[in-house]
Amino acid sequence: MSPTLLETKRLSKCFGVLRAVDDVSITIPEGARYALIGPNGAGKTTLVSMLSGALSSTSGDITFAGVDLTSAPMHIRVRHGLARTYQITSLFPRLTVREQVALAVFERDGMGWKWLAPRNRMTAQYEEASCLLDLVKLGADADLPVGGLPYGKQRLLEIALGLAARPRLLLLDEPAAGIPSTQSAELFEVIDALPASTAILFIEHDMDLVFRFAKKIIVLMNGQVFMEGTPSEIAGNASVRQIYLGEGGHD
Amino acid sequence: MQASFRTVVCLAAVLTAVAARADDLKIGLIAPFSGSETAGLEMDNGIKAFFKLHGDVVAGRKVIVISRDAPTPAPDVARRLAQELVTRDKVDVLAGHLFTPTAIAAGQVSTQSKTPMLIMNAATSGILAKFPYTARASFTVAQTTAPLARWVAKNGMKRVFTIVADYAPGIDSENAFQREFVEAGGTMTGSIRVPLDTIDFASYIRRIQDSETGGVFAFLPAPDQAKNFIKAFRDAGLDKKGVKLVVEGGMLQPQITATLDDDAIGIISSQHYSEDHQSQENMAFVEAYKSVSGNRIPTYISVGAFDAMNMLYKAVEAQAGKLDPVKSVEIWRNMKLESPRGPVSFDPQTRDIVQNIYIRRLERKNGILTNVEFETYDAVKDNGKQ
Amino acid sequence: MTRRLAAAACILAPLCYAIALPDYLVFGSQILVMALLAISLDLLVGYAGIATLGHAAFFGAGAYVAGLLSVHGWGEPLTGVLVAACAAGALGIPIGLLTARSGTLARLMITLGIAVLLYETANRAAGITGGADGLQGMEVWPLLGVFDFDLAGKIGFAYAWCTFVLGFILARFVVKSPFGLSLEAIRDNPLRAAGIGIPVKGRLTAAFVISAAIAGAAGAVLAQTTQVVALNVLSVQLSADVLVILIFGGIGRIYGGLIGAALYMGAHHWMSGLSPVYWQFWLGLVLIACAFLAPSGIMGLMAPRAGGRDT
Amino acid sequence: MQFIGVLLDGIAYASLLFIISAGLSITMGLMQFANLAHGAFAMVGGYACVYGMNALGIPYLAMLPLAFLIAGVFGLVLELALYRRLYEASHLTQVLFTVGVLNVSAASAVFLFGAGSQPIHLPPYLQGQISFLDANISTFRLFTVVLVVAMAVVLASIVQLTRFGAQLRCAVDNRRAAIGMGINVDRLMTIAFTFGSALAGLGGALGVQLLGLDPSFAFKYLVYFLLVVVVGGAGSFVGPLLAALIVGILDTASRYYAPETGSFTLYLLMVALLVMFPNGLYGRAR
Repeated sequence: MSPTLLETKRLSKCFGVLRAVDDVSITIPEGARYALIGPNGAGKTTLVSMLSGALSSTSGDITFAGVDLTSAPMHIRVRHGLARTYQITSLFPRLTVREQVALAVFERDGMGWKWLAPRNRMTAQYEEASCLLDLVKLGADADLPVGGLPYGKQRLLEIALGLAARPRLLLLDEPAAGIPSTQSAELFEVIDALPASTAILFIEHDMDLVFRFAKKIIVLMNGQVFMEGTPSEIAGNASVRQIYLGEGGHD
Repeated sequence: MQASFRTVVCLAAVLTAVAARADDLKIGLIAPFSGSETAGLEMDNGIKAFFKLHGDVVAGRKVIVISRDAPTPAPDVARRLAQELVTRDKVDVLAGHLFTPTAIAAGQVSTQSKTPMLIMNAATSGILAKFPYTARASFTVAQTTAPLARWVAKNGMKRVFTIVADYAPGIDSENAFQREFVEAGGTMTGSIRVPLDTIDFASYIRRIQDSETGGVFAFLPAPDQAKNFIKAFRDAGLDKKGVKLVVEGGMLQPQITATLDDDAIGIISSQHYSEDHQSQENMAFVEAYKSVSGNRIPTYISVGAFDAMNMLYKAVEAQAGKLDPVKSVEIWRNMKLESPRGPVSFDPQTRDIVQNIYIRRLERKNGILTNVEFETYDAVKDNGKQ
Repeated sequence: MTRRLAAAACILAPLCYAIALPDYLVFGSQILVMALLAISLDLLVGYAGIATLGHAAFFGAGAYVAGLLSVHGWGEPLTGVLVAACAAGALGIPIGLLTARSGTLARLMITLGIAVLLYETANRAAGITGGADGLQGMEVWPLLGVFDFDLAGKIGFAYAWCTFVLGFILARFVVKSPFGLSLEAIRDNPLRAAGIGIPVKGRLTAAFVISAAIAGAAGAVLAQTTQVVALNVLSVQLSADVLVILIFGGIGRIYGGLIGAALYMGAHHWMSGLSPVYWQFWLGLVLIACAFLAPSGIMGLMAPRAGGRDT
Repeated sequence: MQFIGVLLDGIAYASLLFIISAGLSITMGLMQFANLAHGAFAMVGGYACVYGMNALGIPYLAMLPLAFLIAGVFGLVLELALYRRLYEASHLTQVLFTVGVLNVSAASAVFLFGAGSQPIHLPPYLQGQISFLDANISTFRLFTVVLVVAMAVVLASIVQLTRFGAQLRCAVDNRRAAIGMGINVDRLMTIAFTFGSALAGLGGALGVQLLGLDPSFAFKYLVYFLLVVVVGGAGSFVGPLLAALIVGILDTASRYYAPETGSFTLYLLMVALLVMFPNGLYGRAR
């Protein structure tokens, strides 16, 4: 077993009386390939948002690589190596593809405060951005503004942006949402090929993809961890099949 | 783009240059002409009235007025306009100025370029000291306020509340009134400085009611403020309870009195000019003014312009067509004029104007609300900055 | 390459102006001051996506600081500009922090409110600022100890031009830095910007500080060349004017500030010379026409920008 | 017993602010259109009222509905001719356009009616004071409050009870969904704009007495109108009403109880409220 990277203790989020995330305690080891599944409204995106810092937690703790990040703002978590992508594509429409990946690289390298140094001389960062774009097969589109990019490519760019932070844990919120299933397999190939130094926790509805790419699966129900186990354990569990898979969770 | 801009500016230059010839006597008039301010037009009409009475040629030189719009108290705009008038339009004299900051900015240009300057309004005490080629044909707020305080004390009001606009002239008048009034044995029952954006005076009126004062002195020269305050004062029935309202005359300019009703009759004010002033000079002036302005009533600002023109003509005549800055100021500081406002002279030390201040009562005369003079304080000096 | 040419043109165009219109140097230096103010505003509006109606607060703070320094015995202009820029920049910190999380409308009104409060403070503190009568008695020493500010405004123009060039180059460096890129990212999508590790609040506050410092320097130059400071440097009118100038010229392009200031002020000067009473009418028509014919400003006509509509 | 009087004065002031700003709230909420020239429609109403009374001798009470109509027609014409073409433009382009309209309206007012402040002579029955719950309040203020309350009731009924109101609320909430449901949002906007301008015109006519009227009116009060809408929350009537009441009463009270604070109270309050409620008291996050 690899050492623990992320650990949550009794994490909860309440919206009024609704407990969207209820007492969730999970651990994710380094290099993990975890999937987070559950029916609509189970609290998957809420949990990811809490881990990334987009939402504050009502109670509980988040420890990442030995550091308490429970109340750290988003950009501090990114700096510690905890990055995410979004279910609904969320990019910078007026920047070019390369610029926004380079931007994330600048931030990771702590160069974002350099306000008098011309960035076009920072070739190392731009080269790294190009490499990342090659990795997600966007090398040819590097100089286009993002606003005009087809949707599938924007999903890939989301991942490149997440990777640019060189995260130790990358949270992928439905990375394949909104693209045809043939392409989503390709997308997951790209994800699967990412270096082992990056742990991954992804939300996904397509069970074929989940079972193909996840080493371990966490099932969330009504905001609580219903079960956690390897794909075969999950597939073999009768109650998961009944409650979740039986409902035909594809949407 | 730059090129087309240049053509535009050059065109403007050509257009203004065509009008003037080399031996003309050019006046650069800086005043607010746009927006809600009427001072520029009042000055312009005052000058036109002077032309009508005395012609637009002096000592053989035709007099040309070049107007420039300085709508707000912005010194940078005034300095730029003054500089361009002096170096480009080659004006012989600078004039105008409703606001003190614009007068100061142009005063610096006057000093640097040795161009004489005649202030037609800008009423802050002591601004002439730094500008050796400048004279003022208007008044200072302290000068018009102080006699009113003495009159109030003399006429049985022992307790007075002051309400002024919260800006430099307002504070000048508050200080002048309180100093004179307390010196004459009066008691202040309170004072309020009203923000310039105030439009609703109800709260202030209630405060005045609470103070159980015998009288109120007000200086709120912005037309909306003047009108709203007077209306609120009357609406609250303060006058019926015996509270007397006295104001600095700027609050009862013709454009403001035109918006008042009969219940404003009886308000006492003090100033150096009323359109109703009984003299030959004034009757001629009023008639000329009405004929050039589409039957408008002259104001203290138009009288300032009229007298400034008079001072200019006298100086040019005395120098046989020339306008030397040192000599002109020498002439002005020793000058005595019979103005539409009454006799005017100048303090040889400070160059500031010395004039009669009149106590007036608002009455309906020939169907128009008019400030009727009934008492005169002779030859009042400015004692604002002592 | 073309960008460098454009930048060089921007820097040199004022010199052509000075040669072509030697009688209008004071006007020219005021155009340069407004251009610099508009460029500083462009950093906020065009790059960081912060609309503000209170930019005069920084300009006025700079003007009053420079003015007060010279009234109280330190008339050296260059250090005056530096101190003024620092003071205005410091003012940028609280304003930046207060508005970092607000939406557009709230931001407009908060900045406007703060500017009005500052205006009222300057009006009330008449003992220090001269109030509505203006700050009098400025003694500005010769530039570099040698060049006295002359009537025709030659030295003033050269001075304003140097400040403008420095400010312009500084702003250009800022937008071409990683920092500038992060501002554009925040403008496009603040939430996502935080998601890739950008400290949004800190960056926006820093943008305020830089922009405020440049605006303060512009105010100081105006104060020193005019040698009187009055409340108009803090007015809502000025805040609105500079925003209009910037939109007129074109936002998010740095050059827009200069083009906008030159054309807008040129048009204003020309129209108010021809018709001192009704120039507002014609200027208003120009603005309306610009909104329909050149919605991205004059610069937008000359060099359409990649990436779709401005927000 | 000055307290009640101060309160009533504040409510009267608030009524005027509300009636003028209500239309602005709708255009800003429905189309996210920043109409800085909204005050120009109040000006149209004000000048119509003054001109009608002084030059044509029409009585004040008849002029109020006429001012409402005339400003509404102005709004309708400008909306159809100009405004609607810019709904899709950026906010900054809208600012440029509306500032242009402000300039043109100010210069036109000077041209048509002269530069100075306009006189108005109210009929005698609206002058003077009446006693109300031991407090003195001017008759005109009471008249204003009553009229605006009546208008507010009419407004609320329209918004809550009519089909038009339902469509309007739906479109403010979610314009795309409204379009999807087949609501003609453009037509809705024309009607709302016209009605908002008309209300402003009525407010302008009422305001000649308390706010005054001169060519710079639209610019002078722009900050107040924006303040009411932004603090209240664009898109609703309740928000601006609440904001107008807060502004009106607090401003009036601070001038009575602490006149030395001047206009600091108002602007400090505005900044504080907006820092606490960035979307306005009744606004929603956008």
